[in-house]
Amino acid sequence: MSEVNKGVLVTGVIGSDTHIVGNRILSRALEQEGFRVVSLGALTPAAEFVEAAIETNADAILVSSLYGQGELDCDGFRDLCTEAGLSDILLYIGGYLVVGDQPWEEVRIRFRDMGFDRAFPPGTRPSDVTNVLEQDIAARRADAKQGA
Amino acid sequence: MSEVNKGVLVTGVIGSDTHIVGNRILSRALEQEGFRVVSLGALTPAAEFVEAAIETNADAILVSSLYGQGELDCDGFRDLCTEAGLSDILLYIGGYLVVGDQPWEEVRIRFRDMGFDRAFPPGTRPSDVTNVLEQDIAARRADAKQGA
Amino acid sequence: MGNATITDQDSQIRPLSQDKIPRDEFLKMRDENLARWSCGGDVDLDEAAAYHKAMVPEKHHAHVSRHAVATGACLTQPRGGFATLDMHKDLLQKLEVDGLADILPTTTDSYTRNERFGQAADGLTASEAKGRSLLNGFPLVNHGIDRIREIVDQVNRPIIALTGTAMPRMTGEIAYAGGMTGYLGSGIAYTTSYTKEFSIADGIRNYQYLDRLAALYLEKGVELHRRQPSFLTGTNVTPSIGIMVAVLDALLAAEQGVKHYGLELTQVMHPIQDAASIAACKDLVQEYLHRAGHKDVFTPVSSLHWMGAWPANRAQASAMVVYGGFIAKVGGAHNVTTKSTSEALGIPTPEYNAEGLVMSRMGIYLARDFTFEGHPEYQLEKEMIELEVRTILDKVLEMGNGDVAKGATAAFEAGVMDVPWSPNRGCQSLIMPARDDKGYLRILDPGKMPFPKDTLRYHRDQLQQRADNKGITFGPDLAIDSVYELSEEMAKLMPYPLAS
Amino acid sequence: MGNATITDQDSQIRPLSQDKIPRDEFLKMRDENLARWSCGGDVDLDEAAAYHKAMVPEKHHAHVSRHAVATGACLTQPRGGFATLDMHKDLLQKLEVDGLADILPTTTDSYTRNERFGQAADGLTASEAKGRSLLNGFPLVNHGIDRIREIVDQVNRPIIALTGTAMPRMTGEIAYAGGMTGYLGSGIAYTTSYTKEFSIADGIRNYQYLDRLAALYLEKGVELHRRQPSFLTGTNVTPSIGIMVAVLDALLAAEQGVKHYGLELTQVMHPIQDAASIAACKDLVQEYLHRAGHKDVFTPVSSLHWMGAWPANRAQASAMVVYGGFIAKVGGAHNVTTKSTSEALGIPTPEYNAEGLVMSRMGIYLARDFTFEGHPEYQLEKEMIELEVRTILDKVLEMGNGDVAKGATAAFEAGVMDVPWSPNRGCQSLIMPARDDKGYLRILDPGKMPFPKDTLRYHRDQLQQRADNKGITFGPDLAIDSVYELSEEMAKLMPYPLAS
Ligand code: B12
Ligand code: B12
Repeated sequence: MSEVNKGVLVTGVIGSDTHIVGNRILSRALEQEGFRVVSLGALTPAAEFVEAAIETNADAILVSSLYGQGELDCDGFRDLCTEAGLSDILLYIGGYLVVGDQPWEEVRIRFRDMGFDRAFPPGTRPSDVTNVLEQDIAARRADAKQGA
Repeated sequence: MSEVNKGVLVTGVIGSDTHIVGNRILSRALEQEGFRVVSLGALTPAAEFVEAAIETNADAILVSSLYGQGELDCDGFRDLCTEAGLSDILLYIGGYLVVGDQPWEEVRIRFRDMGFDRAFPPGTRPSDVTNVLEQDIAARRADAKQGA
Repeated sequence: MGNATITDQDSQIRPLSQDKIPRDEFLKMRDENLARWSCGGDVDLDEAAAYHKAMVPEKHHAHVSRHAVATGACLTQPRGGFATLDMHKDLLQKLEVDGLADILPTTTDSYTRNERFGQAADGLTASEAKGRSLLNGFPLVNHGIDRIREIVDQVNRPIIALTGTAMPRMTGEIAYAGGMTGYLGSGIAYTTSYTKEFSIADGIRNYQYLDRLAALYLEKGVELHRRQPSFLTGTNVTPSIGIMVAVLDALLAAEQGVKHYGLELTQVMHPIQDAASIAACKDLVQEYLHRAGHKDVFTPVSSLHWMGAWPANRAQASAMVVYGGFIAKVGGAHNVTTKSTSEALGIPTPEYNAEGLVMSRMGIYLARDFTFEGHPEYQLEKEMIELEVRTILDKVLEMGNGDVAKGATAAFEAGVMDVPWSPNRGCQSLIMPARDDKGYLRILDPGKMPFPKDTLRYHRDQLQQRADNKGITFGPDLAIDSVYELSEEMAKLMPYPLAS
Repeated sequence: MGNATITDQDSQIRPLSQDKIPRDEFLKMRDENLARWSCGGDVDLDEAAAYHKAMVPEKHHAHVSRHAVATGACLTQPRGGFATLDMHKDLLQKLEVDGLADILPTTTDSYTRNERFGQAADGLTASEAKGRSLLNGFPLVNHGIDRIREIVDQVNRPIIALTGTAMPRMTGEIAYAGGMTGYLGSGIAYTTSYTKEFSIADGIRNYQYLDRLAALYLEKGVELHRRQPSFLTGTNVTPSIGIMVAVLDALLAAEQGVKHYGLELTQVMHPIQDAASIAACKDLVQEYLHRAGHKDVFTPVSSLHWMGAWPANRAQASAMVVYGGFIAKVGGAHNVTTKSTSEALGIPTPEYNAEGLVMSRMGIYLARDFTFEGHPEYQLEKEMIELEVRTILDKVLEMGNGDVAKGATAAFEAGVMDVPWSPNRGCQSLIMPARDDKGYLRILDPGKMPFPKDTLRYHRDQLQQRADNKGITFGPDLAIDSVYELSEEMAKLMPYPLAS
């Protein structure tokens, strides 16, 4: 993994969720933007995200959850990362995170409290993500350097 | 005018209102039910209702107003009747009595306060009217006899 | 202030005919007309023409219509108007921004329509006092030219005046001078659907005035959109009747020098019949205009959302709104006049009105680019419509010895032309339409209209089937049942199949 | 508890083939299956058959479907399921009473679909604790037979289990024993759209079990509704691909003895293409069943509301809902699976779900009785679909040497059969559809599917036009643009014409 890329990302759809289309389009777009994307596809258990992140020394994990059960699937996700030594990895999540049309602000806070750095509502387009992701990764790398 | 009929009714659409269809169907149905109906048609000034009621010694005036300006057109209608000596004539009104979709109960009360004995909401069918009209006329005639 | 005065004077000066009003005579008529109400004096035609010319083309109805025809687009246009300036401004704002209306409306109130400007003034005052509209539209004459221009300047779309009336002389002058670029109305259509005692001849005269006015603007380089409303009484008006009236009114307008004349047809709520009627209307209007020597009149066709009784349930109504956009596009209309899910509940709020526009627009989108061209049932229906229109119109024109105005009035008097459910005493209203078992609007009773025998037999056979299947006596009850049909509750309209 | 165990065992006993599972062997398989989860033991087939027989015919999906076909009706059926018994009961109540659903749904949650009954139990507990559904459906195995019957007894309509899964053995047993009379799912369709690692062969085996179960009920005098879901990934699945899978799954079911097998096709949102695909599906399924000697399989067709991405704006979405009912009826579908204006917002509330039903139902009503039969563009489209389906299916059957199961698995391996946007690793998913300039779904890249040269050229020519007109490079971007298309905001989808 060279440093020339804008960052290494692990993407996938968590749990028993088969909605792959948006995740695939997002992964393709991020790759075209210069990120290195490790794409785990649909129906991916939480643990697999973490393993892939360790293996690839990823900057961020981008979790998709569309089918409504993300709230159950993501319970403890940050802890899994921390236990695996990925305490400072960036965690993004996007999609239809809960069952039904719940006020987005509440949902966002619920997922922030679960340890996700950012949550993205339905309707998000790749172009809504790239800039902020680049900045977050840069900031994270700067922090890491300072820490070192 | 013989007493064999169930009552003499004056019908029409008040003001500058051209919505004749419902009024015509209603008039026809009431006639078939055994009322004598004097039908003034669309675009009928308030004063014409009163004149026709006097001429035909009507039991009731059935005003239609569909176009939303009924509130303006019917202002003072009861007074007109009273001034013409028809103080105890039954006054019904039906249709879309105000502009927009206002809570029916408020509208009903507004028209009751304007002197209408009954007001009927949009969607009223002739069959919703006949019975209550027959009873009201019977009651009115009974009152008149007692009064006499 | 009564309009009757004006037409009475006219009839003394000018016997009814289709002929173009001579310029000088017309200028005199204008003076008399404008003197009737205070703000009439504010109209200065040259100044108004200059104002129009200074407007961006996107605000010219005529320009936008021509563009729609050129690109095959179907424009959306709602109806709507409130009493006060602020309410009306707010309405148009929402229709433009949230509803994406291509054309903005200004519906006038019913007092204005009947030239009862005094009553309209009272209604306006009461509305301002109560903070809600007591008028069912915008009293444009009372507001006057400057306030109309305030609105015109605020929006980015053309505005059409929707002022259902047989008396358009004052509203027409003020609307056009105010910068509205479209005006809906015509002599035969509106007189038969909006008046009781008014004669069709006087209605024609009044619209000859308006059409002549539009021609005068054109002479000054301003193309205005004039439009004819063949929805008539909106109540089960069959395509052929709508089109006959459309053609007659179009011929009358063309004689006055109008070169841009839209036609409106109400939807009957049968997909094939609706599409066929739009196509037939396009062809027939041009056919008769050409026959009369008018080869350069531009006649875009508007399809109108169902004009009869609507269901109170919003989900049901939304299907009718969507259908309305969809079928307008399929049929090849260049404009659709939209309603909302509030139709059976009362004049819609700006929000519901805008929602109806978006529903319609998405309906248009979903129609993609297909047409019914070549579909056998569609071809049959279109041919029947054309046969009926030609049969009766030729008779009407014959009755006028080549003069459309005379032919039309004579035909109405004789019942050769007729309009169902008309409140007008000059219209026999013997014709009775009803819906057949497949959902087509058919003619139950032609009254005295000389329909071709074959199509009439077809209509009645189809209706007999419905009578049999529905257990309704063949006769007026069938027509009344059809008035209510689409307003019925879903559960009655289409019961769970096992229950039926 | 993993389902893999079960299919692994099967493969040792039974090499993959289309052959009917012998009765004895099947009974053994059932025992093994039912032993996997506590409530499996509650299934008593004879008792269940007796329960079904005691139900009024109106609650039998098979009966209602046959009635719809006989009367030409188009039934409405929503999707929907909530975690707890009370929430789910309330939902079905509203769908029946307010929505007038002809068929009631029970969507299972995604843990149940993947036979993670333990996780489903946790989700159910959490939902009960929080008072809101944390599961995206009704965990029917955890609730068990008695509670399902409590629901069945409460409603007056048939219930279909909608349990998108490649592992239907347990849910199928419990749903049918609980008195549900329909079950949606099939081996090829659901394995390619709902799983990642699961093999198509195992998916086929699992549905052979379910189909064999339905046949067993039939032997006991109970006709159940089995249904195949050719919406696949719901994402721009072209008609021909959907129909190919429908035919293959239908043949597999028929071999197991199923006599009542519905087919589902997702709408592509082009009126002509949608109608053509429904008609083609009806014909082709019967054609191939007949060829295989199955002359008595009843195959009603369901049309599904758009399965791809929806717009977030409710007014826009309502147009798609209405269109969905309308076109299902026009195309001659006997059922429409409805969505709501909440589609792009999240699982709908019971109220919005019911509203979607009424919108659809009114859409059906407004389609009246017309069809596209005889319409040139429609006939062309239908012929193209038929040619494509026959060309590829014949190849698939050839690959299996007359065995559908073998042919299908071999074809997927070789890419001769393919599904766009599939998450399944056993499916190459090279095929790329996109929308052309007239709104038809076309094939941009056939992957390895042997489409007829002529139709393929046609597809690509049409797409090239779109690429040119829209300024998008001919390639994947065109496909991605088509994924988003219908979810775009109105203002982007159809801008004010002058702006474009
Ligand atoms: C297509 C579809 C399907 C297909 C999926 C095919 C496939 N293999 O991908 C099929 C038909 C198989 C399907 C099945 C189901 N579906 Co579905 N499906 C949809 C639908 C219609 C479109 C999804 C889509 O592809 N959108 C297009 C893509 C491009 O957008 P996207 O997925 O939203 O992704 C974008 C963004 O969200 C964002 N994004 C996504 N992930 C991430 C991650 C990060 C980190 C970031 C920054 C951004 C981001 O970027 C993406 C690209 O722009 C939606 C409703 C809708 N949106 O209209 C329902 C929907 C997602 N499905 C839903 C459900 C419930 C189901 C089912 C349970 C069946 C059902 N409806 O009852 C099953 C579940 C199957 C399973 N086990 O997972 C629900 C979820 C409800 C909720 N959360 O409240 C929805 C919302 C429909 C609804 N209103 O009920 N579905
Ligand atoms: C058809 C129609 C027209 C036709 C009328 C043709 C004609 N000559 O009759 C045309 C197209 C000409 C027309 C014009 C206008 N209309 Co209009 N029209 C309708 C429509 C679509 C149906 C009316 C109808 O015929 N219903 C069928 C009959 C059988 O029902 P009905 O009229 O309601 O009558 C029944 C009951 O109300 C009751 N009833 C009626 N009167 C009485 C009286 C008594 C005493 C009793 C007991 C019962 C009773 O019994 C009748 C029989 O069942 C309604 C909306 C709707 N309902 O869907 C709008 C509607 C009535 N119109 C309306 C308006 C505003 C107008 C216009 C101003 C134009 C506009 N929309 O901007 C003009 C006004 C013209 C004028 N000067 O009057 C509004 C009124 C709004 C409000 N009050 O808030 C409505 C509600 C539409 C809307 N939502 O905006 N209209």
